[in-house]
Amino acid sequence: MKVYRVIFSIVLVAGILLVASLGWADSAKIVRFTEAWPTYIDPAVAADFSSSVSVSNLYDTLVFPTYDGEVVPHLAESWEVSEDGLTYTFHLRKGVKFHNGEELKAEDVVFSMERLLTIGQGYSYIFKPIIDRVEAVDDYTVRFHLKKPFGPFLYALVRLYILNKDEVLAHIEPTGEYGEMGDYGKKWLLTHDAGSGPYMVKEMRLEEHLHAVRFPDYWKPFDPNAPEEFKYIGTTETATVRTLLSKRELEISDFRQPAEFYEAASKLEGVKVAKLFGGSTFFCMMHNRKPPTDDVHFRKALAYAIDYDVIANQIFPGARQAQGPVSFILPGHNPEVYQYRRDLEKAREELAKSKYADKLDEYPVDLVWCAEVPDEEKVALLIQANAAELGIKVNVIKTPWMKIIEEVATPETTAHMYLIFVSPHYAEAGSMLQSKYHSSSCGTWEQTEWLQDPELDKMIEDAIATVDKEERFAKYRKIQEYIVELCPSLFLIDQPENYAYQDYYIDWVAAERAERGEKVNPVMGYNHYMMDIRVYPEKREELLKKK
Amino acid sequence: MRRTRIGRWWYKFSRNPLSVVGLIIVVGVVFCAVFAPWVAPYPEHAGPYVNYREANQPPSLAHPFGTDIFGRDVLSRVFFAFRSSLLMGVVVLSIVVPVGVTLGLLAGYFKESWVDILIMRITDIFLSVPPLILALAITSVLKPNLTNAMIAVSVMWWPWYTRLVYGMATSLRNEYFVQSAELIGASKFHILFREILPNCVSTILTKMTLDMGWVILIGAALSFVGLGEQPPKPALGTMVADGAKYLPEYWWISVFPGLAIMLIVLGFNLLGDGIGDLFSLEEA
Amino acid sequence: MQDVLLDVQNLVVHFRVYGGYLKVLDGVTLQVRRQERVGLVGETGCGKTTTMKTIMGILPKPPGVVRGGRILFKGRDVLSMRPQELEHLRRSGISMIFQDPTAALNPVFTVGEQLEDAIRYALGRRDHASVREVALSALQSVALPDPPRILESYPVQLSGGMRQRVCIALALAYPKELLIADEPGTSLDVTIQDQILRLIHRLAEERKMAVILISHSLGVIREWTERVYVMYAGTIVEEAKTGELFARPLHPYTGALMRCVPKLTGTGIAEGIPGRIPDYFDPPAGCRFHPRCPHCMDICRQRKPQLFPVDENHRVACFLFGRNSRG
Amino acid sequence: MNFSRYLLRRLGYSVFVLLGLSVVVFIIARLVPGDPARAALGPRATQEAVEALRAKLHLDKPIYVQYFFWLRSVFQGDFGESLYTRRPVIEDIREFLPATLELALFAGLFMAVFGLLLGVLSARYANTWVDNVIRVLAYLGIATPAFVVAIILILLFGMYYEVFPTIGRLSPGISAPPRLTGLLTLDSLLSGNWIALVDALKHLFLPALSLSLGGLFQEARITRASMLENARRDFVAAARAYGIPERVVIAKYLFKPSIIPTVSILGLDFASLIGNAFLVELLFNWPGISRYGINVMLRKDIEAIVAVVMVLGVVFTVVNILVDLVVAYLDPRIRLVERGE
Repeated sequence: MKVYRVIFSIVLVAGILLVASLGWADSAKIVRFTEAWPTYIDPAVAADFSSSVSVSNLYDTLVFPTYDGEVVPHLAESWEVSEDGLTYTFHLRKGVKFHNGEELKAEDVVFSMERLLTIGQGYSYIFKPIIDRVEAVDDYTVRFHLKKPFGPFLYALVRLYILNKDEVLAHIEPTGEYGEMGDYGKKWLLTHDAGSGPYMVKEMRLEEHLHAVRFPDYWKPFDPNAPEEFKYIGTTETATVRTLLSKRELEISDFRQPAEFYEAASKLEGVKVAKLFGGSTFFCMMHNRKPPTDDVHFRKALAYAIDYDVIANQIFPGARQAQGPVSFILPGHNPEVYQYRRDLEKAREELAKSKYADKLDEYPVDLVWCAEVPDEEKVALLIQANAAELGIKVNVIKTPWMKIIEEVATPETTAHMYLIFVSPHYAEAGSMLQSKYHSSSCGTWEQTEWLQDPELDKMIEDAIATVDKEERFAKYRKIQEYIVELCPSLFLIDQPENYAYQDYYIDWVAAERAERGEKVNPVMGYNHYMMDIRVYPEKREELLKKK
Repeated sequence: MRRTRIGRWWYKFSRNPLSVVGLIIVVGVVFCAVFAPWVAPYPEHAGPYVNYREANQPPSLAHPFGTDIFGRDVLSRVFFAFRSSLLMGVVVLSIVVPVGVTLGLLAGYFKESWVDILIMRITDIFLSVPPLILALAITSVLKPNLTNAMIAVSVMWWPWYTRLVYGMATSLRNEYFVQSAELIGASKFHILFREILPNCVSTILTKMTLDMGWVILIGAALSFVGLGEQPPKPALGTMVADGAKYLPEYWWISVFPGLAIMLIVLGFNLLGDGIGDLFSLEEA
Repeated sequence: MQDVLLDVQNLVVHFRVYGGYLKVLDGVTLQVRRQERVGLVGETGCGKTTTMKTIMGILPKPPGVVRGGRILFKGRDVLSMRPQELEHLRRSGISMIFQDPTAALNPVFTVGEQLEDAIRYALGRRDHASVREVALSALQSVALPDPPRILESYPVQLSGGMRQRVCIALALAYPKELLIADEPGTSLDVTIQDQILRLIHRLAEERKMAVILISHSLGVIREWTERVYVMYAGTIVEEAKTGELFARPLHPYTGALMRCVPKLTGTGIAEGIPGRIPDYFDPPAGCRFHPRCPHCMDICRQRKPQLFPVDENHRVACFLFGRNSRG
Repeated sequence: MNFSRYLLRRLGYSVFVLLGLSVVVFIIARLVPGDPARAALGPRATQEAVEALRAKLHLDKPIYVQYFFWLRSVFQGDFGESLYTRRPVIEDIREFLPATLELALFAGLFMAVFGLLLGVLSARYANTWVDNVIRVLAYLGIATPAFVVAIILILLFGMYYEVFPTIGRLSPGISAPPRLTGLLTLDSLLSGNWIALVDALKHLFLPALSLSLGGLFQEARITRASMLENARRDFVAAARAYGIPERVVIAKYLFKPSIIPTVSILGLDFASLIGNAFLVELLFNWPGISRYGINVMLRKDIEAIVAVVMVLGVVFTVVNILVDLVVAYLDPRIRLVERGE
């Protein structure tokens, strides 16, 4: 009799649940997108994709990146550059309000830069080597003094987000490690914003979501169909994202899904898959100091053996085979640079010239792929199969990202080959060349080649210091030819970021441009600039009723 | 009809037809594992083979279990995967059960003594460390391969048997037959292994057969951190885990290896129950 | 026949085993009159407990199978009773004291819970007070010290003797007509066993109950029963008034059994009976005792002897006697 | 019944266990691959920032020195800061632990109720089609990992029959109850917010079910085995012989002794639920401590790893003691004999 009483209560509870299961349709204009967690919305800490998306919508910058890679006035209406390229003076727009109503002034810009440099995280590495000091000439004029000329400085300023000095100082934790600045407001800024951007934080729940709403008196007018609010949901689990998409509770998916996900998503009514080339390239980095990949002929043999078409068309449908180390979308890309093709005769010719030609079985090659990105396994196994055709034995090793970062710190522990996606820090070829092949990035996951080529270092530093754009781009093109000839890594594909989005009821500028073959915004995060998106709730209702 | 000892056992065993089914399944699985290269339609698919044009084919005559995202035949890989899964299950259990059971008996019999306190507290420590953290630590110390995965699972698993047997040993300790064995001066070994253990065998067996399934599945969780069978060698747990992402479109990539695991678990459990019947007290 | 309480007629019970059946009971016939104290004696494994369990309807089936015979209790056949009738029979008709007191008491319930449950369903009285009262008096009747404490305690806390008394209390907590006592007190030392038997006798007499006392000890049978059945390998071989049986044991097995009892007087150790209980799987044809019977004749190997009345209250199933021999 | 002495002794042991655990996990946290400072600040952070963090975390000192620093700070109630969420670990635990506890409680409820129910049914109708159906279902349940069950349930209830929500702990439109215990169901019950209660229950259903399935069937198997074993015992036949109706004999006299092994296994299963619920939490986007635990582990967030494992260790110990108390209550043989009566 005890058991029956228990069963009865269970049935009763289930009954209530089923009765009260009316759906909760919110009809507000909202854009929801999924992305990997964690997300740090503190401008001095943000550095990865999801953080950059959030910060670009919550804060303003002096200049704003356009879709074709240029920068246009934003908070700074106009600016002058000194002859020697060491001094930049910006004239600020008047009447720009922070979210707490105070007006944005030059002292806020100075405070923001000093805070970024002192904390030393986020995008500070771009400015640290070049900024000497910043001063507020008057309330609406700010001047930057550089240590040495830095060609792409204007493009880099896109990563300087302006905070409200008074608001930050009001929320400082005294026990921080920054002297009288305490913790520089780091704790508070994790879940709040002190910005002037088009959207402001409504609720930031760690490990769950960031919910932001329109800033009513933003200095730029809103389009009536621009989103009232946006919500960034912290998950990239395939099954979860699929369900949200089909229940129309998700407008834009993340780009980290496997190819099969996009195939299935495109079959959903009113859903399309956008291919945005964000300027990141997929490399197979080869260790230039460890036999057998220290021999250029061995590396070139592999370069000719890889079946690039399979990678570009079947593993990552819609991708393009990479042409040299810089993505075709980045300003400064060399369109004429040599592109390796699969050619087994050439591969065997090169291998014959290699000093390891007859001792191949003594030199197996370890190829490491990142456990967190399942599609890399497909490429690893393809390379293993292609190398086997030349008699080269490749061991495929699955390794968590944390372990990779640790392994590449010293030449001895770095494996022969790594499959890694690398994206530029700012929208110019120089960024990729510097972070990939300059000796300063040896020991980081961005360069496991251990190139350490003094001549190449000089060429890169000289190009970056050139202020004149045409001259700088010409030097970039020469460096790309030099690298392709050296063949330190296999240039696999320019990797498109695939997004499944609700084409039926939202207009997403970046997706439409990509569809028309035009370039999308090369600066990471700015394709998710909420003001550029249009939402039509009534169309969403139509879809929901139809099912 | 001479009622031979084997005949009597077979009768007790086959009284429930399901036990015979279990035996057939287990023998079948072992056969497929051992003769995989001849039984599997595409033996080379278990090695470094990739053919993306053939990827994600639904089940067809050419590929009864369809093909996976690399274009490899799922059926052949399941046959080869039986090897590592059975190996994992058998080796882990053959380490874990004797160790765990012995410690459980000792701790249970010498209740309230320092032996009990020491063993049971160490067991508690091991049980309270989340398995994946233990596995990740082991991946960093040892090279990631099947043997080290077995070590990792064994380190995680033995405490469960200690707790199980401890529970039974503490209550059996007060039974008359144990006290009478003590009275006639039986050795501790005799009491533990000839008096108490036989009374726990059927429960231990039930857990062992259930664990066959758990251990294979733990392999899947370990592969999440890169431990265990390294690709391209197939492992059932990993195939289920990796394939689960492609449900429901490419359901076969995950479902068939899942069914294979279920078959193994079903076979071992039915067999286990049958063997359990052998130890049952009923007259036969 | 009119005051016969229990009439077991030709009961045949087999157990399903590997390759066939254990033919344990091979036609057991016995009667018990009201308030009569009947004994059932036989070696261990001769089917005594199986008979009693079949009578109470608690024989586990499978593997047990009733192949034939009837068990009439006050005229109604127990074997064909519906579950409700069986429950009623057990509440008011027959009750049983189990052989091993330790195993017969549920370890996880207090004596009180088990006792009160038995009473509540038997008497149908719901109110707690009276049920508890009956329970306390039941414990007092079996001479247990401090009944309230016993009610609250668990079986594991009681000694063997006390547990046996609790079993008796459970069986006799409410008026019944027949009590089956399966070797009461055998697992205890002799002095306590004697107290237990004396207790059962007194309670049965007070409550005008018939008793079937099962034992393998002739001494117990002699002292505590009026009439006795001797059982061997699943059949009744001899039945007589207790005094008559001990004076003139007719059946060879009964005689041999008597000679097994060591005499206080006399010399040497009593001789045992050669051979062992037969293998029930394929029991000897004809009289099941014939392989061990010194007077074995051809007919003993061919036909089964029937219980034949030697005189007014003494019957024996052996071809040495009576009409059988001529048939 | 002096449980207090028994309890004191167990608490004494658990302190020893937790100390042992802290040493073990401290070493493990250091074995996990990667350099915590670099992992926290990101690959492009400047070297000085990384060095400063290493010093702050005493990473440059030998391991036993680090252990004492940690032990001292723990006694001051400071579990250190999580490099992953950039706030004191205590706050993370306060926010994420209740979510996992609530999930585990409901999964435990499923396991207890349905496990026992199926176990009793398959014992009652042993070797009939009922028993065999439950037995095959059991193997299906045990062979399917929790996260595959989760995926199937998400797809089934998310895409086709939208009865149960498949993400998060509360629907966006619902106002959360004031935080008293952190358990949404309890908080909404106490504050009388019925809508939130129903919504929270609906969100709990699928994750709790997928988490409990494996354990549930194991419970059923063990209950069946012990019911059949006890059915042959004399005290069951005796109960029938005293005229107690069959229904009561099974539901009371056979049931109570048979659930003792089940309860002890249920206790262990419940404790292990919390430890490996992380895949289910990932799939249902459930902000639990298990998911947080794996994230910090993969990011080698030392302070957080140690804190999470210690918290899970405490929960595990508490559950252990509770289970032993319940078992002792159920089985007088253990309780009384232990006291030497």
